[in-house]
Amino acid sequence: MNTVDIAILVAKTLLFYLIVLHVVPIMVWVERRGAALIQDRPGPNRVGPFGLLQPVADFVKFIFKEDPIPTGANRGLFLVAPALILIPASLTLAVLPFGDKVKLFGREILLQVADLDIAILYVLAIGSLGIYGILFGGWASGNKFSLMGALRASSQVISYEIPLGLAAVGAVAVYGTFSLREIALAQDGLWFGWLPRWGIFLQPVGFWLFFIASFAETNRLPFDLPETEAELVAGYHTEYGSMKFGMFMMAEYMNLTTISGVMVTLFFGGWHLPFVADAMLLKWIGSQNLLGLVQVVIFLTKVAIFLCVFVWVRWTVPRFRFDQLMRITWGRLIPLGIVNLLVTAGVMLWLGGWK
Amino acid sequence: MSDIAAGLFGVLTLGCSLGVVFSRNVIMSAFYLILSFFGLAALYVLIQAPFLAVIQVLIYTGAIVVLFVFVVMLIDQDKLLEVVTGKTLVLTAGVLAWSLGLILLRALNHSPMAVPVSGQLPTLRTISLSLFTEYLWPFEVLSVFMLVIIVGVFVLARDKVNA
Amino acid sequence: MENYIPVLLLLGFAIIVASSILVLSWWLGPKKPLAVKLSAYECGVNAEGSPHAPFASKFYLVAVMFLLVDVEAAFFFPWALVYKESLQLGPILFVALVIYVAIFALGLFYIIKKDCLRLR
Amino acid sequence: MTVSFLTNWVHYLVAALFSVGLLGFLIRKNALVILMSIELMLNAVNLYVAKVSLALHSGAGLVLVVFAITVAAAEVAVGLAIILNLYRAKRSVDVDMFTGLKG
Repeated sequence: MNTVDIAILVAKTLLFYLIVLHVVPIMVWVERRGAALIQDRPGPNRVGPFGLLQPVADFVKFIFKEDPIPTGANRGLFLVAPALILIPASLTLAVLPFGDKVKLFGREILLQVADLDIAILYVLAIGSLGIYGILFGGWASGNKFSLMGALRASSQVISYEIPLGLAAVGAVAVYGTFSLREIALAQDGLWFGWLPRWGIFLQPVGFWLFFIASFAETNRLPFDLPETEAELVAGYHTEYGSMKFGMFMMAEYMNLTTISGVMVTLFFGGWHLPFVADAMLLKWIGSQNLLGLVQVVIFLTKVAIFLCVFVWVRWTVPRFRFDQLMRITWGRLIPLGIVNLLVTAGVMLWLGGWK
Repeated sequence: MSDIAAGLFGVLTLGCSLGVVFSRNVIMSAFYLILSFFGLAALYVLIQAPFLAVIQVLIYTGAIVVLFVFVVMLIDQDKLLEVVTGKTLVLTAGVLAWSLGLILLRALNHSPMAVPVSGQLPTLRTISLSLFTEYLWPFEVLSVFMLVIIVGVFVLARDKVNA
Repeated sequence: MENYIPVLLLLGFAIIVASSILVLSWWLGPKKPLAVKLSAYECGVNAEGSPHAPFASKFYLVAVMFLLVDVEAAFFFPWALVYKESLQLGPILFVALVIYVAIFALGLFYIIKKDCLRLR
Repeated sequence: MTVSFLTNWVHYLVAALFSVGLLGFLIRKNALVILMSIELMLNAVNLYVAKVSLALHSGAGLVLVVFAITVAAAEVAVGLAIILNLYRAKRSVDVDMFTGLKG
């Protein structure tokens, strides 16, 4: 490895990190305008055209606010907790395949931060670290409602990790690899000339499981028990103010982006256009590098669609009760995931391999 | 590059394990335990065992320590502040641990590591395949063991008042 | 192993971003602490009792059952990785899975049936 | 060989980590921290087993480590359940309090 390689690596990592970081302000705007749209009111429309600069105003306001540390708090953990939730949220995006590859400076550059051969496991493993931010944040606040919210939130997050993993196992069994890049590559083209080779057609139940579990993993409605305002003040981040609260919000949106990206890669063909094979697209566009750019745009568009679905669901569905929530995962989703796995294995055995 | 990373994560792991042992507050011990295990996972990557690294993060850092933290939070904090152990005990234990560490280091450094090796480094696939072919019976026995543990833990941990 | 260098870089960036936000927020915000402002917020009512009072062991049961089931579920990953190519070896991995799932399901059935998670 | 650069590093780390775990096991009175110290020792051994296994180009040690981690999870689950029960009985997690079996 020489300096150019390292420079490319640093630039690439920074670029993709910044892309995902910039999803946060966009999502803040989408969420607020989307809520307004669904509730039939205008929403933020004063700062900039269509209120587009509202997130900037929010950020400036956040950062100039006082951030008090409560007297009962454990100072060290109280300060570390938001970082503990933000860092895993940033780390998981490393394996998202934004596109195939481009040729620059005489090198082939993958449009992915790191092509790990254990990508799916990596996402699940690093994602499971996020709950420490919740647990320590709630505990260190020195507020019993925060602690209660933290315990609830983490019970929920850990319970839904299992169906999430089981859904991913189904996809892994079908494609025979952990690498998200290889899974995305396998979804190029069409079956029978009319059906896109997407994972959702191989694993419909797996997708459904993953979709439901991802709501719970990211603490979104209808699974936002940790933040039930009526019962728990505001959940585990009650005592957080200023940008420290903003960090919890940033982490939530980054997690949403990552999980949407994983969902798109596993079940919706990653960077591939439906009905158009990559080779055909390359013939139309003519340049590998331009194709790479187009692929990134396609991937981000699919992610954006999922993000909009998350917003849409948040403002239309009421929340579950805690016991209902636990019963859904332990009594329904986990058994369903196991049955899905068994059926997948049986069908693959019956067909004698998947070709 | 690898050496720098090894040094970095080695120091992280070791420093945090010292933190586990010497923190007065049990929750801080749990916090250091997380960092220590995370550093260990990075070291697994450095010795070319990424699968173990992921299992380490997924099970140790992501599940076992969560359980520790839950228990710490379920126990009243005032009950966790412990009486300081006597100075003589700490000193004796320190000497003991130190000398055992030296013996261990000597044993490790003198173990016959220079045996001729054959074949490729085991890959993720070969390990996985051997888990379900060569080690199939230990694996199935392990699942029965886990079943027993589930029942046992429930019997131990259920609320006797409500049950 | 070189694949992991970007992950290390990303970790570095994430730590820089997180700590700079914390420092900026502390540095730019006004600091006018008041006793009332710093007390625990419980909907405006004065806080009562210890914030770390012991809780129901319900949460412990959820966490411990998660730990055990998660450990069992983790074994599905290596299985899924090699299942497709092992089909040439005959149905050995399928049989392994069926036995494993049967025992796994027994544990899960026990958890649900005995109401280990105190859902009722 | 690709693993060689770490050979001695790992030895020092394993010895140190095991000793720290042992120290914690000996000097702490809190049952939770004692259990954590045991985990540290176990992890030191795991790391060494994995390293030796890779140095011998064999997958057996890696499978063993996976099994060991599984059993460790079970051990922690049972250990913490016992500690919680002791806490219910004595309202303390100090191991010096649990002298009920002393003759």
